[in-house]
Amino acid sequence: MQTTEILVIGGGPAGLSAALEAASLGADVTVLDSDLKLGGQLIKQTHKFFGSKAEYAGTRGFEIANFLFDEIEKYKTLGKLKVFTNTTATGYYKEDGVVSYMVGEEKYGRIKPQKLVFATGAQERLIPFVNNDMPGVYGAGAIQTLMNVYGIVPGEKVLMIGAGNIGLIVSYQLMQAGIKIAGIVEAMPKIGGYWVHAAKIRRLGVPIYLQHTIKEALGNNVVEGAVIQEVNNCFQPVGDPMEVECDTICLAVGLTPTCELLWSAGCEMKFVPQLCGYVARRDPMMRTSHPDIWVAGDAAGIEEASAAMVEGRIAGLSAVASLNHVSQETFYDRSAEYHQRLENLRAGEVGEKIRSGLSCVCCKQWG
Amino acid sequence: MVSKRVDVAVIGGGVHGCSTAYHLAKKGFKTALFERDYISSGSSGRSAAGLRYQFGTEVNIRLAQYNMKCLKSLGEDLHYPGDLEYDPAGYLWIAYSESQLAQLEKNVKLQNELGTTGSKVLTVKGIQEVAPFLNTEGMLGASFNQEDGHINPHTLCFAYADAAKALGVEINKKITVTGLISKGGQVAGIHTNKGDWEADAVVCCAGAWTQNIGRWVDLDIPVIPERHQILITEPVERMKHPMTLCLDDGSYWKQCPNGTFMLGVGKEEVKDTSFYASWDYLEAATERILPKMPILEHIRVVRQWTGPYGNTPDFQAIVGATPVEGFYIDCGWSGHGLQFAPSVGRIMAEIVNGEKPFIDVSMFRYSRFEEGDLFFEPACI
Amino acid sequence: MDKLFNSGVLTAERIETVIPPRDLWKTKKNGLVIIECPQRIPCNPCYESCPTGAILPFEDINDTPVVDYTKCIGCGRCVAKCPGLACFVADLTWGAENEALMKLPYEMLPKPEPGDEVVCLDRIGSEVSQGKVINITEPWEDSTMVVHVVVPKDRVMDIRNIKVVKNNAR
Amino acid sequence: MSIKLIKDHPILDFGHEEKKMVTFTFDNKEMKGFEDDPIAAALHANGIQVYRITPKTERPRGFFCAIGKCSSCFMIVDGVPNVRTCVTPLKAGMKVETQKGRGVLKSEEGEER
Repeated sequence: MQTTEILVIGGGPAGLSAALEAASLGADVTVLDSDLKLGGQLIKQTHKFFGSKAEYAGTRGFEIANFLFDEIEKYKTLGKLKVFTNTTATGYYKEDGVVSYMVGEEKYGRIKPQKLVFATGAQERLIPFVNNDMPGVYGAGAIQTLMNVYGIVPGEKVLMIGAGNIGLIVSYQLMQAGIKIAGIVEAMPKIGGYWVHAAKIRRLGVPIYLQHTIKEALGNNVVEGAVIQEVNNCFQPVGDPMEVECDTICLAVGLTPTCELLWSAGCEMKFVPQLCGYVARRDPMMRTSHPDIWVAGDAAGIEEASAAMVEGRIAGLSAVASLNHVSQETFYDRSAEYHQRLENLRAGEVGEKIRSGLSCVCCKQWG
Repeated sequence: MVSKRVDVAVIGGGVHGCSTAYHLAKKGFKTALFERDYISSGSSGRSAAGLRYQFGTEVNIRLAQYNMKCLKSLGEDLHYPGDLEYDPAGYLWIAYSESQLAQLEKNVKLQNELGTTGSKVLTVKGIQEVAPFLNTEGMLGASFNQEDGHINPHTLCFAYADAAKALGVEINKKITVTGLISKGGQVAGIHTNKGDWEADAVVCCAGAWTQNIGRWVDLDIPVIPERHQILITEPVERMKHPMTLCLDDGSYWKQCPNGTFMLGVGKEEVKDTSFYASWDYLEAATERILPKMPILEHIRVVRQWTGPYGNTPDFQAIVGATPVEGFYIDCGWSGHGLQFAPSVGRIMAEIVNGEKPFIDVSMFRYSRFEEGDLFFEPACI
Repeated sequence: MDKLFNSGVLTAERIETVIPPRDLWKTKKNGLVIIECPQRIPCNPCYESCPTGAILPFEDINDTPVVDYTKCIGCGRCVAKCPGLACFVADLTWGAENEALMKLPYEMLPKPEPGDEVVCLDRIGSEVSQGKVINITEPWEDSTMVVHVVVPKDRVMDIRNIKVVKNNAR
Repeated sequence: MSIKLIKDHPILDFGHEEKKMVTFTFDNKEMKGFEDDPIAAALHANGIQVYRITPKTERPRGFFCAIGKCSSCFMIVDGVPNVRTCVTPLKAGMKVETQKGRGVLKSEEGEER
């Protein structure tokens, strides 16, 4: 059976950061990623990131991914890091300490790590409306994959559902790809994403329908239009429904952490609405109640990629430290730096939700 | 805290607890049911969900006849709006040795004598007819009954729980029973983490968790938890394939109504109520089943779960009163209990009501272990 | 009004707060920056990109930017760096009495070329006026353009975007 | 049918010219797509949006999550049902079929039972 010192599940911003941190400290690291390409959501982001210099602020997401890939290549060459794409971790067997995985669609394997970092990311939420399963109703991540990774036109005219950061950013990206936006529908009386992202898309002439929701996707086999509806503060319909011309409906109604492996590992889990679903309880070093398992990124609670990268660093650092590969000085220096960065990222009003969510799941240390 | 009062408290929101509560309410008892988690969260919802006539002891066969009759139309009878997914795809017990075949023949003979005419012994050619995808190499024969089958264990529990609720039963979910109230040597209610309930009788339907409850009244109930696991594959179109059980290695597999295959295997397992699955089991089950049904080679396993059996020394249930007055038990079903909910729920209500059970279950008495009067069920894995 | 602001459009009283000091602005060659960043978010590339220290250091990365207009040289480096495309430069000294030069961020296709007549758009994408492109720069060589457009002077607080109309579009 | 690609982009260069174009079939119709792109993406570029028909209610399903999690894009690929086409790379000569219902298991000899 394959073995590794540290197994990182998920090769997105959090997972790659964890792997790089661990490899930089001399650990033998293996990364599994279910996608065909490494980089998770980062490779789909054409906008410049927020945050500070340490989180590559002002740099486009896909370029940040390229920086990480360069470093990954370096450690691969040194023989410290192995990366497997198109490889889905299918289970964690607690009593055997074994992770099973599937390569492609049919080949199975398993690996026995000493320490594990679960950076499994998130998955798209769905909202109920008539015909929400119809082809042409796509998740925002899927649309980004089609147009920004593979350069394929996802549709001619898109109705965006949700004005959080993802809805706003993907609308902007669609326009960059030359695709029309029929409008952005948001049930709340206020956009949920950064105000500046909304301003960018508004000055392109895109309407944002606040306090509106989608009622129905129209069409026979594929989307040929949509019906939207104004709602009041209690989400009750106001006035007549309105038909919108579009051939694609993009759902950007939030994400929820991918946590199946954490459950099967028996990690203590908690439902935290502010973090968008079930998340593992963890100490400040991102260690879960299972002493060999760490969590990082969206799997630990939905947040920006910049925070995910720092969490990955912390998890990687702590996992290697548990193998006694790190001097105390390095550990404390790096740990202090990373925690300061996280604190800065979460300090403002937009970090309030995250802060209150984290206060529900973070413990000072495991007893 | 002011304690509440009911006639009967039922411990356990599995299928036996729900059915017992339903039948008690039908007799007019003010009943409350207590479940630590959600309805069907224990072994019921984790079971292989099999229904069958094919047992090897008289009491089980007689109970099974009643069970099978009830289960066929249970959804309608209980006015349950959901789908119980009752599916008579058949049960095929395979023998790989003369002694196994002899036991199957004996079982079938007894079933036939007691009026279950659908059970029969098959030759290898007969096996190929009812289960064309099997590799019959090494098989000597089998017993088969086309009316045996499958039911959805969750909706089965919900149907009983909803029917009980409609008759006024208090269904308490997410409440943990923490002790039994004893008064003058008899059980007079329960303690829970949400207060006390006084009751004239307590019926324990806690399955593999029964032993802990017995200890509160100094009973050593010989129900030993044992982990069992199940694998589920991706769904594929229905194929002609009955539930198949192999007496040589305890492997069993069937296709559920939604198209998924369910796979399991008899194996030395840990003796506790843990819910964790093991890689060994995945390997053992697939290694043993694939040669017997090669077409499953490329099907993908998508889930694996665990639910404990509550085993007794003779793999037979313990049903009825106990030496502690007011304390009744229905446990120890050793892995085949789900399907007995219709008959045994009714019998528990009859026993609590002081009636003679409609089927004699004295063989299942608690005192048989002390008396050394064990009787083994040959048809179980 | 709040509903408009809540959808990402800067409105009346808030616009007042981002206007550079008028006296200085009127005479400052190359123009001054207007930063429309009313929400506290963890972001500071404008500060990092400023070559003259006109954008003051952030005590907390979530602070909204504060500009020392005496130091601003209207270079447009922040215009191209800001992830929110929230910085704009307006040079009131440029050209004729009724003209001004705006330096606007641009990341769309088609790309304008010097000499192009473009349509100037306001904060909700409505047409305000015609404008003439005189220069396009790419300060960070990262595909974010800064388009220099001549606009009517009295509309500098309305114009925030351009629409490039190519007659020979593919 | 022409393939719907994003030809010009202000930020990204997809390198479509350097990628290898291969031929595959969808329900026996010949189509072209880039090698190693996800099958689902190649189909979408060819204007195909319906990938399977659900078993019970017979509703059309297509692309949805693109990360191999939602089961919306299951198709029959080279005879194997329930293939997650959003994360399965396209190869030359692949036989891609709309999956109607649950898909059928085949024996080693390839015969359907």
